[in-house]
Amino acid sequence: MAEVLSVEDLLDAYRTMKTIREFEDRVHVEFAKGGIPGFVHLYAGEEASATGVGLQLRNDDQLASNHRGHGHCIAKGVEVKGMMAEIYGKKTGTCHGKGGSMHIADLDAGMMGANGIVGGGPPLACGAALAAKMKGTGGLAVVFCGDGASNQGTTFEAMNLATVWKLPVVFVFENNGYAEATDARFSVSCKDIADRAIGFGMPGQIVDGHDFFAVHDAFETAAARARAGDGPSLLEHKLDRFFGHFEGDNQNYRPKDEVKRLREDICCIKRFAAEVTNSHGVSAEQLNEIDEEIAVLIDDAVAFAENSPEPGPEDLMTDVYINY
Amino acid sequence: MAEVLSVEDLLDAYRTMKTIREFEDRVHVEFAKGGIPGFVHLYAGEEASATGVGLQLRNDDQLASNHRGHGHCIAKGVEVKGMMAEIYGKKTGTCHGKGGSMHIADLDAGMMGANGIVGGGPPLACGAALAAKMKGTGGLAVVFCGDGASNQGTTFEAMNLATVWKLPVVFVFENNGYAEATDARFSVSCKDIADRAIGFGMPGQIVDGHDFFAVHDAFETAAARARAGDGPSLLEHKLDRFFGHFEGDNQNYRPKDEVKRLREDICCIKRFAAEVTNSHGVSAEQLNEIDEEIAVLIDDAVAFAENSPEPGPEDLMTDVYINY
Amino acid sequence: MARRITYMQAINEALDQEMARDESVIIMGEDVVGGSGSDGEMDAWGGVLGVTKGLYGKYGDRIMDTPISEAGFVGAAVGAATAGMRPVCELMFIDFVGVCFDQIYNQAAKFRYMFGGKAETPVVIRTMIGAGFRAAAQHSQCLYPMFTAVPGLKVVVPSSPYDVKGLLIQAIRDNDPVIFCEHKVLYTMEGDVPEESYTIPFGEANVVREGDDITIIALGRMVHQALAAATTLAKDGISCEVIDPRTTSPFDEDTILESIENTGRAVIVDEATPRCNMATDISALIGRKAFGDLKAPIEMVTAPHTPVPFNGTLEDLYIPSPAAIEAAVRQTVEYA
Amino acid sequence: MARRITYMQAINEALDQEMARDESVIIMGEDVVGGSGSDGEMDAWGGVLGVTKGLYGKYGDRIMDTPISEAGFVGAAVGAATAGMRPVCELMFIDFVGVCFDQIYNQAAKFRYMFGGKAETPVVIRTMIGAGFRAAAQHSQCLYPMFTAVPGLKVVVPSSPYDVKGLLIQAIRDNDPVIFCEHKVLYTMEGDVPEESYTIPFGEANVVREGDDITIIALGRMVHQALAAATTLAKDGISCEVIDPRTTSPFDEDTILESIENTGRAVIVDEATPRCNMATDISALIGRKAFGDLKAPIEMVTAPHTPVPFNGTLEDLYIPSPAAIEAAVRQTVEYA
Ligand SMILES: Cc1ncc(C[n+]2csc(CCOP(=O)(O)OP(=O)(O)O)c2C)c(N)n1
Ligand SMILES: Cc1ncc(C[n+]2csc(CCOP(=O)(O)OP(=O)(O)O)c2C)c(N)n1
Ligand SMILES: [Mg+2]
Ligand SMILES: [Mg+2]
Repeated sequence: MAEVLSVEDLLDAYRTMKTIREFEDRVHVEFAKGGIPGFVHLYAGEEASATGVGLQLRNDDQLASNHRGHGHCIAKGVEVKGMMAEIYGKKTGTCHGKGGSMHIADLDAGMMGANGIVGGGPPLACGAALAAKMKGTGGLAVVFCGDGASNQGTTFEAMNLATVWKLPVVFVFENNGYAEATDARFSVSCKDIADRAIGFGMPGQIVDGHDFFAVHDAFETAAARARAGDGPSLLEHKLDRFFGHFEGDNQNYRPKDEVKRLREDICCIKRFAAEVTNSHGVSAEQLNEIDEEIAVLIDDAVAFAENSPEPGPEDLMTDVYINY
Repeated sequence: MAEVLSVEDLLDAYRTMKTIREFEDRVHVEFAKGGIPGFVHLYAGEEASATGVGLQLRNDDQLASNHRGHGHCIAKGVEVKGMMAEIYGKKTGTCHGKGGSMHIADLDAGMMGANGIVGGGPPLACGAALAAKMKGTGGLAVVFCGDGASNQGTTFEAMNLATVWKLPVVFVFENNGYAEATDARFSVSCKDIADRAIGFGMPGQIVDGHDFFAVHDAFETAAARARAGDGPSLLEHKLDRFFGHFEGDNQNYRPKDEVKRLREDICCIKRFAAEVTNSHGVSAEQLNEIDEEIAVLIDDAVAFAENSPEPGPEDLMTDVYINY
Repeated sequence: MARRITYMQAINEALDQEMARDESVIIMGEDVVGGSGSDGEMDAWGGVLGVTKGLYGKYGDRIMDTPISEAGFVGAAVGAATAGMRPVCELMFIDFVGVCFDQIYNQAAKFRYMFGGKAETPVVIRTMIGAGFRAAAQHSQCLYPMFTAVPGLKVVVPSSPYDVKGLLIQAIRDNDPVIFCEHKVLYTMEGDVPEESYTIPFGEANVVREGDDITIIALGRMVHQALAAATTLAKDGISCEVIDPRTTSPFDEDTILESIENTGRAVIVDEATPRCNMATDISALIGRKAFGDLKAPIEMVTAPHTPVPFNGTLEDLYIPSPAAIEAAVRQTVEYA
Repeated sequence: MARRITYMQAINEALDQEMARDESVIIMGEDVVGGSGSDGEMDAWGGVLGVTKGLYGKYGDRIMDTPISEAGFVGAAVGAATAGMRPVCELMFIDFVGVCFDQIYNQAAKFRYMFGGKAETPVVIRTMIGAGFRAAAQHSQCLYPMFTAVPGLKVVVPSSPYDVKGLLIQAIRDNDPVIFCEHKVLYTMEGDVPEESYTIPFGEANVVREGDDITIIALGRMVHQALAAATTLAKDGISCEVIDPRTTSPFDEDTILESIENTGRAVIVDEATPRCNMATDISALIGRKAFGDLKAPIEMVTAPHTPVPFNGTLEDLYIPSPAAIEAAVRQTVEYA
């Protein structure tokens, strides 16, 4: 049975989802203005997925992410200012400007890293889960993969290994329907990614990824299984991204107005807000207050990033090794 | 419905199975005497698998094999003399002595190669199948993998790709229970490898790999599907190997007497011989005649190999490129 | 008839002309069409930067999107090549080769030798190399030395629109596996390119600029950095010969050795990291075969022994610059 | 107390001592135990050639069999290392790296830099290199140059029982990712090895034999080929200094440059194929930093630019032999 969420939990969840949304919407704007370099993949639209999972993670649980990692980072507790500065490539960034959007990591927060390699994360998550198992901490690891990543050999191998070694790891497939411009209905050879669970001896479940509560409940079960030492699970979150694959994508592979319709009809945050104000004792004012906090937070983060110094020549050759 | 096999077909099948067995038993003996160098993986015990498939292959169908490839080669029509010479490393070998047991190939016979890399074959078979599809020949490709190879990422990727591109390819998993010294019950995370078919949108079937007729029938269906342009299939042949992983393996991971029991109780050739002489109109004399032919064939092959010249210094640097 | 087109357009044209000429040429890769399976436009992308855009309209199913399964589809390209096709397979960024390298160096590259000379594997792997896009550590590498090391592979690193077209057509017609390294920063570079089909043979270096004082050997984008340095140095009366090997395997030793015979000095510019790279490979070659000609140590201007940094200031420092090349040339020329 | 044990036993002892000393050391790989899941003996293999045999009895679940999923378990080793373990992961043959290279060079090697210095990834990848076993093209390669090229990796190529123990203990204690290349032909080599635990620092070359006429630099098994050549040459009054770099990254430049200062001549022996290998890397280094000292071109004795052939006669020709080294030395010494 699902644990009952307190009002505080719900406000936390809202804060996290909204922070992600505002962060991404703002990065979108700043990118267009030319302030942000490189390849940037935005998470807007998928907030319920990272948040429903993240809320249940302990600090020592580990999260392996992918190229679309901002939401996972925020949900795992990485500082927004450092993230924004990293995306701008500044010395004050989470990775001192050396990583950028695709490589934000914060190992102290249990954030093992975004990843520029599709399918890079699943084996790493198995390793983190193995460490938790060996140390007997009751910790777990979770890895977020896209529908595209579900076809990468590393992902399959990791799922097999996780069952063979009975690792406390949860594989979350964020199926947003596309891998770049390719439809998941083309690239994934089975009906649902969840169909693959049986081939790896683990439970698999399809989850409405726009529904925070559905995500929360499914992950609760998977996490309990992991922490109890019963092995891995596969969750398929069906959801949608509100922006292109990366900034600059004209999205011509999507039907016209798909995004507009999604933003209006199935926005996970709108849905969450309606539900918690209707029947969970949360007030609209409470949410408004959070909105205002977040607006300030994001403004501050951008200002911080813009005003931060860049790394300099002295930083080029450091941090390759620990012992030189 | 399974095609009815003629007596001639059955004698062919017997000849192939028995050739493989005698070939392997002899290589085992010659290896122990020190005549054969390198890593040698014998196929004895699994003959019904290669033969039930091979008998239905056209010359232009392609077969991708693995390290345990002798049986696949013979079943695909590769010359036994050249194979033996190759295993001895002689210039008269199928690959002029440059490949050895793990790399026997004969592209003219549609034999794409044994492979020293576990999981090397499945993507290659997809490519051969793609070529057949593009050319519209009605040809197909088949790839043989072990239970161990079923966990390699390349294998999974190939299965997904095969369905996505609707390729005429058949994935045959020869589950002999072990990958080197590791039990398939440990390394394969699902109950049967066939359980993985659903995750790749293709039919999957468990087949008694000791039973030539079962292998034949299952492959008949899969091949028909492939040739009709309906896409790939997965077949799991449950079977056993009679020797160690490679020559020199003391097999201490197997229960004592496992091999002895297998040779006595479930030998696919004994079973086939009994069945065809009982109820398919084949006479014991016919089989005996074949046995005698094969004894000569194998003796000749060994003599040929032993008496053949080695490649010389002039061969070291050739055959790297087509155009230098 | 030559017109000015971009490096990217030249690649597209080479593919187009070869597909028209030879039915066995097929293309596969992630989003090389784009839009497969979706309800929007088909041929939506033509590759992540649009290089193959438009070919789907002409050649339909001969150009194929793939799942994100590089080992699977690169291996399929290799397998199809052994079975009579001439696949041009796109590995989006060379950085991704870590998930599919086996199919390239253990399979494609070795078939011919392992199989006693009987296999032909005419596969081309097109892939993007290089820094300069703020694309960070996993999308900016220059891994061609790793391929150059592999017996059985041919490796091409084209530096101009003209070269990229002629070399790609050659690559497609070549009967051995070819790794074709396109520098992403060059995609928008314009140059004169004949409309008609032509080939540039492998193993023939291009003397991009003639000079007498020193030989600069540079690859890919570095050719342009070297030319910029040469222009500056000319003002100070230092005459640089700039040589672009074009292919690292096969490698044209003669053109370089002849140049060194004349200049007696060399600087090698390689965007790859400094260990076991092309700079060391070529330096060792010259040191061995032109020892008597050398009047100064061979300087190597390369990326540092670090991953590619994201930050722009750092990335610009990471990439061998005209200034760094200039400094190396001056040092070499002044050596006595 | 030193006793004579084999290279293989020395590896086993290093693993044993480090596992006893430090709970966070764990081992994983295909059949490193052997027998998992079966009805026969557990600890049946201890690795394909028996190197880890017996450790399961002592350390139980800290040594783990894996499925044949190198990307999966190498990646898991990397991930476990970032999460506080010190995994020693066995990649059976270095030839197999093509299926898991991404987790090594894009992940393990780059974390520290990409993450701004915050990650530690103390993983060791033990792997077998080298020809001589009639194991053909996909089980005989010397791919250490490929790893040496990667910033963020440390690469070890031990040549003796003494070295392999000290270097492996060092590797396990090192906080960066280490590729540990064991030459399969050396497994049965015996040598004096102290019983107690000791480390050999990375980046310190070993002068295996002192000499004045020429410096031979050789790695792994090639050290012994070089020593054999040196013995023969000594009879003709040619005095060879033989240097074993031990680690290719970090690399001890000083010891080599000092030697060249004295000898003025060098031959480099590398079992890897000739392009972009250690021989070219070291030759380029010497050519640049010791130009003034050099009296002759640096000769490189390497494998040919071919896959490893199966046939024994060919394989023996493939491997750099004492005779080939001797010839190169004579040529270099006679150069005037
Ligand atoms: C190994 C590898 N192949 C290809 C790419 C290029 N690439 C980056 S993201 C992406 C699509 C990923 O799709 P999906 O996993 O569904 O995640 P989404 O972007 O939809 O969140 C591709 C092909 C890559 N980064 N790494
Ligand atoms: C990529 C790779 N990993 C490991 C090996 C070593 N190896 C060779 S055969 C083998 C076991 C294969 O088992 P399976 O696929 O079941 O085939 P079987 O030997 O049982 O026929 C292993 C681990 C290899 N050759 N290639
Ligand atoms: Mg997606
Ligand atoms: Mg098996």
